[in-house]
Amino acid sequence: MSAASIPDARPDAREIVLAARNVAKSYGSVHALKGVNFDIHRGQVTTLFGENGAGKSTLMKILSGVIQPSTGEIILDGQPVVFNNANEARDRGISIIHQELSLAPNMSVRDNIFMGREIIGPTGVDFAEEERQVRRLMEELEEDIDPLTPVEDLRLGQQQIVEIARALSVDSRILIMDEPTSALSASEVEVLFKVIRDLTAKGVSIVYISHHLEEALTITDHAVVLRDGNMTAYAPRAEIDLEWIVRNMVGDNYDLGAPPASRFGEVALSIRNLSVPDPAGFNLVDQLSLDVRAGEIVCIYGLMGAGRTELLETCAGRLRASGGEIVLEGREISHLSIAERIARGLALVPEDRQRDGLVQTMTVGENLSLASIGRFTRGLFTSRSAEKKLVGDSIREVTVKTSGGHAAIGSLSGGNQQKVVIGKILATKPRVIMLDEPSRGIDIGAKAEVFRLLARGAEQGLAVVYSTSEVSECLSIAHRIIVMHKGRISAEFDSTVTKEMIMAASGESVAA
Amino acid sequence: MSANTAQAAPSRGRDFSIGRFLLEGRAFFALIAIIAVFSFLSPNYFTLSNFLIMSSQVAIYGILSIGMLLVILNGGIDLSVGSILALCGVVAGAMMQGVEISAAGVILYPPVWAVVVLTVTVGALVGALNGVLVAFFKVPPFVATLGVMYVARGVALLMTNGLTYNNLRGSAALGNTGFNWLGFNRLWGVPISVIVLATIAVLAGLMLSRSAFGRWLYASGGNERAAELSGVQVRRVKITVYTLSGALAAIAGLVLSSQLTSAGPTAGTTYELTAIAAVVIGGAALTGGRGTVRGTMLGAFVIGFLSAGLVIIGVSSYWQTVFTGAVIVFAVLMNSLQYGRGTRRG
Amino acid sequence: MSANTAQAAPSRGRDFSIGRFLLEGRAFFALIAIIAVFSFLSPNYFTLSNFLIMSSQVAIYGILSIGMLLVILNGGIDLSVGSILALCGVVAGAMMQGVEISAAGVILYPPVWAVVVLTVTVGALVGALNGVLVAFFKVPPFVATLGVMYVARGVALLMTNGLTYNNLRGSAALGNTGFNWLGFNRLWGVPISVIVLATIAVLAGLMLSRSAFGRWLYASGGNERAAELSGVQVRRVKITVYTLSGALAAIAGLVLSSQLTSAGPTAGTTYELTAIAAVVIGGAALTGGRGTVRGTMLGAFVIGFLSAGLVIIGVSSYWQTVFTGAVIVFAVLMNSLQYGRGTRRG
Amino acid sequence: EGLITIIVNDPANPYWFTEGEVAKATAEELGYTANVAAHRGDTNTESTLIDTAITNRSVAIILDPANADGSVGAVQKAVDADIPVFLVNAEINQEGLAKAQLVSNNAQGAALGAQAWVEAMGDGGQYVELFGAPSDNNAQTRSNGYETVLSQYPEFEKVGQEVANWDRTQGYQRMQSLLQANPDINGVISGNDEMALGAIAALKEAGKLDQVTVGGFDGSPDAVEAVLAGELAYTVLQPVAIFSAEAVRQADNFIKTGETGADAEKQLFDCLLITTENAGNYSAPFVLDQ
Ligand SMILES: Nc1ncnc2c1ncn2[C@@H]1O[C@H](COP(=O)(O)OP(=O)(O)OP(=O)(O)O)[C@@H](O)[C@H]1O
Ligand SMILES: Nc1ncnc2c1ncn2[C@@H]1O[C@H](COP(=O)(O)OP(=O)(O)OP(=O)(O)O)[C@@H](O)[C@H]1O
Ligand SMILES: O[C@@H]1[C@H](O)[C@H](O)CO[C@H]1O
Ligand SMILES: [Mg+2]
Ligand SMILES: [Mg+2]
Repeated sequence: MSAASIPDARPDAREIVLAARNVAKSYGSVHALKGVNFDIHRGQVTTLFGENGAGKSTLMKILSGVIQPSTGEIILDGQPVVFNNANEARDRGISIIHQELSLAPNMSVRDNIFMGREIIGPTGVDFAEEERQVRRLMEELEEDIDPLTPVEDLRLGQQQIVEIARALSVDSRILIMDEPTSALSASEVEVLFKVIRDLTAKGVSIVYISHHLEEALTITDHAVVLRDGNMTAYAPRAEIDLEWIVRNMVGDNYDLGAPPASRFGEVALSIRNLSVPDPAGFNLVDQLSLDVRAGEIVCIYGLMGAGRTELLETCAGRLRASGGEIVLEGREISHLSIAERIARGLALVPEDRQRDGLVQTMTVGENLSLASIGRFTRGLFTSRSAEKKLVGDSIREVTVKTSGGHAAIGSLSGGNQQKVVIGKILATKPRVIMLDEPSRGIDIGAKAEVFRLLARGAEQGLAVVYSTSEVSECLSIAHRIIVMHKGRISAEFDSTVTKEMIMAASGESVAA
Repeated sequence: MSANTAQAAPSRGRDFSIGRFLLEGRAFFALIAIIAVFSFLSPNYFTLSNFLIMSSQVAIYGILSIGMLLVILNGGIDLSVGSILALCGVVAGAMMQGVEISAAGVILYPPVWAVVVLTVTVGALVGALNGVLVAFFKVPPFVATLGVMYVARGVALLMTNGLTYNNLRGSAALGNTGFNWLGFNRLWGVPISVIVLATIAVLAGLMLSRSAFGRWLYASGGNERAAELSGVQVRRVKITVYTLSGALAAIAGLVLSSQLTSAGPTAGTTYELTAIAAVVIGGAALTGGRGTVRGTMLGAFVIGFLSAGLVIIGVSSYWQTVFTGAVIVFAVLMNSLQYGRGTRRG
Repeated sequence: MSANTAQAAPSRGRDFSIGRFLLEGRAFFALIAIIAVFSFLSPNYFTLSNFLIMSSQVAIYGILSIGMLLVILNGGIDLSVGSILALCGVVAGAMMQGVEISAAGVILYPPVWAVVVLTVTVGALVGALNGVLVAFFKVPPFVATLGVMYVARGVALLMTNGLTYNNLRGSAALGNTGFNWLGFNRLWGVPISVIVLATIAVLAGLMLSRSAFGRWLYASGGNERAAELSGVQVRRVKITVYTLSGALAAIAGLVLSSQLTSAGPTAGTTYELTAIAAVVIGGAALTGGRGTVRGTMLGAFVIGFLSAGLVIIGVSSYWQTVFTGAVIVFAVLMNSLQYGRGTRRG
Repeated sequence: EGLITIIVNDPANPYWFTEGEVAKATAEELGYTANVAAHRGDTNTESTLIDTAITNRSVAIILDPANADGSVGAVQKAVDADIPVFLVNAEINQEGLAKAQLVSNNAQGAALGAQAWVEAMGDGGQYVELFGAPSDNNAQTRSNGYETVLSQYPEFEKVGQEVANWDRTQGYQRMQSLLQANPDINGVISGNDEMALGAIAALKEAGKLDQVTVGGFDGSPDAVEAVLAGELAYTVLQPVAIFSAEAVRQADNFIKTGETGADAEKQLFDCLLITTENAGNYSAPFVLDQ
């Protein structure tokens, strides 16, 4: 790292290239930002921390012209500016990688990267030149992605790389990255960080947002913490550590917990020689066997593409296995539908809560009760009072912060939405619960609450299987840690394992 | 969680239900406005008998649009209802004329109740065909039902060789009288067709708001993948809604042919568009997951009372076309403005 | 990155493009099959003159379906094209009859080129109205264009009071001859209407594949939010496609009224469905972002050559209806089976 | 002998159905092969069908034109291809193109119908008129014919007129609304039978059929049945079976001799009145034995 990474405690105002002054943003009665001051320093990385819904993305969208502030000013190079749209900001050298993937799945990598700013030659779009530039970018990012591949054929992580490549292709002075690594493997994150360092060395300013706190600490020069739309803390790298961030973000109860002292019962879920094929011919899950006992918490760690999602979705019944058995409490269930598996006590909390977890057109209560309607159907009709009770109980049990069951699901923060998905599954009274990356995109406080919930379940005899891409989450409540690699179990540990051992078994250190 | 979400939720919740109110309110106000204007323009509009007659005209469209609502809630669309209506009318007509069993050399005259049951079954089967194409063969609903629309119409034409079955009255000697009861009689002064519509509306409303199936339908229309992972049998739901839509089209066909005591293969052309318009004016979203029977009924009555009113005050049929289009756009434009605000995360 | 993804991506890429090939291939094979079957059944089918005639019949639908393709690529739908076709035909007809300027007390006879320009402008404006309703007022395309469909038809009927403008030949004395050139003449033996279609197809194809606008259209159809965030002016794209669709409908209206040398307000009824069918048979997805001009042209020719063939061999018009429906479902069923595999993440 | 292409409007109306069937039967009797196609009122489809007839090297075309003005181009095209065209049922607004135009005498028929209607109505009263598809000249001709007669009887007051496009369902719905607007009417005069039958269903439903006299036009089988049942006062029979057979015969003459055998291009066939008295003579669809 260069000298720039050891900044002054009070950075020189001349170094500030872009700043927000008293910026506030309201959506109707929602005050997403309540008058924030925020500085971006030349050639440095400023990291923005904050819980879900703290206003991070909102602030970044304002700085990059995607939305306009309700009040307040944006200062570029000391001059107030107004961006009416993203193009105007981009023309002034500001670009952004959005938190949600914003790619057109039907188009090629090349077309996505140059979307909205095609290179025009004499006979229309100059595809050859675009392709050349894409190849160069991919080399820089050490990714083997063909420019002509349709984006829908890429896995999530690769799609995120395309997003990053798109932002890099603009040659901007200020680059905003809103959770760029949520789907990246550790090795890919390493490459990205190397690119970031190169950029800052060239004087490019970076804003970085991530819920992976430790990871973010390795790259940042300044840290800013947002809370409830206010800036609550600011400090240069030298003065901050994990504790400082967490304290400023959520107060001090940051603890992902420890394995509960539950007594294990019988084998609840037994997976035997399970294989799941990819259309291309190889196995995403390859002859995998795993037993989980009642009361046990098993964590599955792996890189992107290790096949965890396929494993869990096959157990849940969404995907079909090509071989092997899934045995729930002694009974083979491979032939059962999702609904029947839920009825027998096996249920999945999916990876992508927006796409697979929630029905956005329904209320919080309707979402919570969706999977267990049978429990409050009397004769032909549902019983309103029974449903009300179930919803009330769920909201209390998983501590959803909401005005009540009638609230629109969209009104909840990401973490609370995740809790609704978990609450919905718990309401089916499962014997085995599987959670695919339950912590993705939720803040550290919500994460801790989710883990506490799982630990409590295990104490009462629930078998829990969850997957994660963050090593620190393996070392929390899990009794047993399984490492998946290329569809197989490459290692199995108990809770005394170290981070390094897990990462080595996942193939990460090899790749990195 | 943070204080602002705690604030946000109730206030947006409130915002939303005001939206709901205005939304349905708007179709309601539109209806009131239509009634007021025409009552002012013609002394004959605001009379009980006119309301009953207009309602019996609405019945056909109303029954179709309840089926359409189910399909639209599921995120689909059903262009074949007009053709199914015609096909089923013709099927009923054929049975009333007697079914010749050539092997036995006899002509069978099924009693009216059997005709009704069989006709509804035919409609349900054609609907199920839509459902299978959509759910199992993944043909987009617009296309599947467009194809079935042509095929059903063609079959209806082939069955009658283009002609209309007249005389569906049956005869006492053959034991198949009573077909015109649906279209002609009244119970407590109310036309049977209106009672049929009301019954179906109430049943559909209960199904949507109170039954597990209703919940499944809203869920799979709102987010099919999430519904599936929550144990909803999304394919079964799909097939069911198309089947119900087909069955309701058959009922509409029965009501219509009973009103006319005749059944022709070209009946119901473009009725699917009217049904869709009613559903949409009633506040349902074509993307699925949002909509109510109450709204749809309001939508059907808005269209029906408008066009009847235009005839009563003697507006030219061309202006009627113009007004219908304008009302559709205008009503939905209002809805869209409303939804536009409430559904950032949708 | 693991080795298996490295394997997965290219191989899936391969799989996909085979899919693509078969997909377009399928419409192509369908066309070949149709030509083969009818050539076998009738000696008059496989002749140059018949192909030219059939192509000139396809021209109308083909022009409409190119406009429809643009709208569908954008994730929309345009039900109003049939009505716009009629309205524009009538507008052209009215201008050919002379425009009376009452203030000056003279009747103006615009030359044919002015009639063409003005008519296309009218079509574009009506299309733009669709676009504004969809892009700015967030009315769902189905509903907006449904409303405009009624309104445009009503206006066309009102303009002529239901009658047809005959005699669009103009007169040399008035300096407005030449209107029937479009429909009647031939260049190098090829009907002008076919040349018009070919020109439009080539231009649209180039626009889609080579221009920045084409990229924007595919992008906003594939993921509107992403396109917007990338600085694509999605609203402008939207308004443009509906405007183009309207303008193309106007051109189709001109070609048609020139072929018939008359223009009536009921022309083009249900042509929107044929146009949609052509686009869908040609492999475009109604969800937007996928489809090509080549495919759409194949789709239009499949429909046109099929129905012409059925007429030539003398199949009853009822069977024609049945076949059309079956072909639509079947062609798209094939497409869906294909797409079904490739787009788990879509 | 060759192919005669017969193009009718829409066989879903028994009138046009008969028109096509009779022409076909006659052609086959005379040794030709025959195809019946339908344009359903769409001039573009009509033009397509003419193209096909040309492609198929038809020796003659029997056409029920879709539109008085709009069909001229299509006929011209056939004439340019040297195929003789014989129009039936409806006219085009240009003479000298088709070899013959054989139509019912709509004006005479309308007058006949109006006269019968006046008699059935008796003293006077209010009435409404159902009007056919405006794109079809016959609609206006009949309406004018009715008007000419009825204007001589000031005791009949016309209180409404609605377009119902020759269609039974539309006739039903329009009638219902007209009844609401004008509860006291005692007469309905209709441009064709289908609309009249729709009106009868509406009147029956309203329980007013006893008070209201309905008159039709066409002489379709359903209508004759209604006349026999006392629901329809009369219908005016269009001799469609006669003139569509005659059109084919003239085509045959023309093919063989170069002459149609008729004096004029426009040939009007007088309509006949069907009432309860002579309805028994109705021997086949659109055929009244005399
Ligand atoms: N368009 C909008 N309409 C209404 N409310 C909004 C809108 N955009 C953001 N909000 C609200 O503003 C607040 C801040 O949202 P923002 O997306 O900035 O949070 P964040 O800090 O990026 O959270 P996360 O870590 O989950 O990404 C939240 O309460 C959110 O619900
Ligand atoms: N639509 C698809 N069709 C075929 N194969 C796919 C598809 N999507 C992903 N894959 C492949 O499946 C494998 C595993 O996918 P996935 O990324 O879901 O694994 P994972 O271990 O669950 O990772 P994570 O859940 O962290 O994203 C990868 O090789 C990927 O290329
Ligand atoms: O003359 C015919 C008949 O009256 C028919 O019922 C409708 O179309 C007219 O042209
Ligand atoms: Mg965010
Ligand atoms: Mg996964």
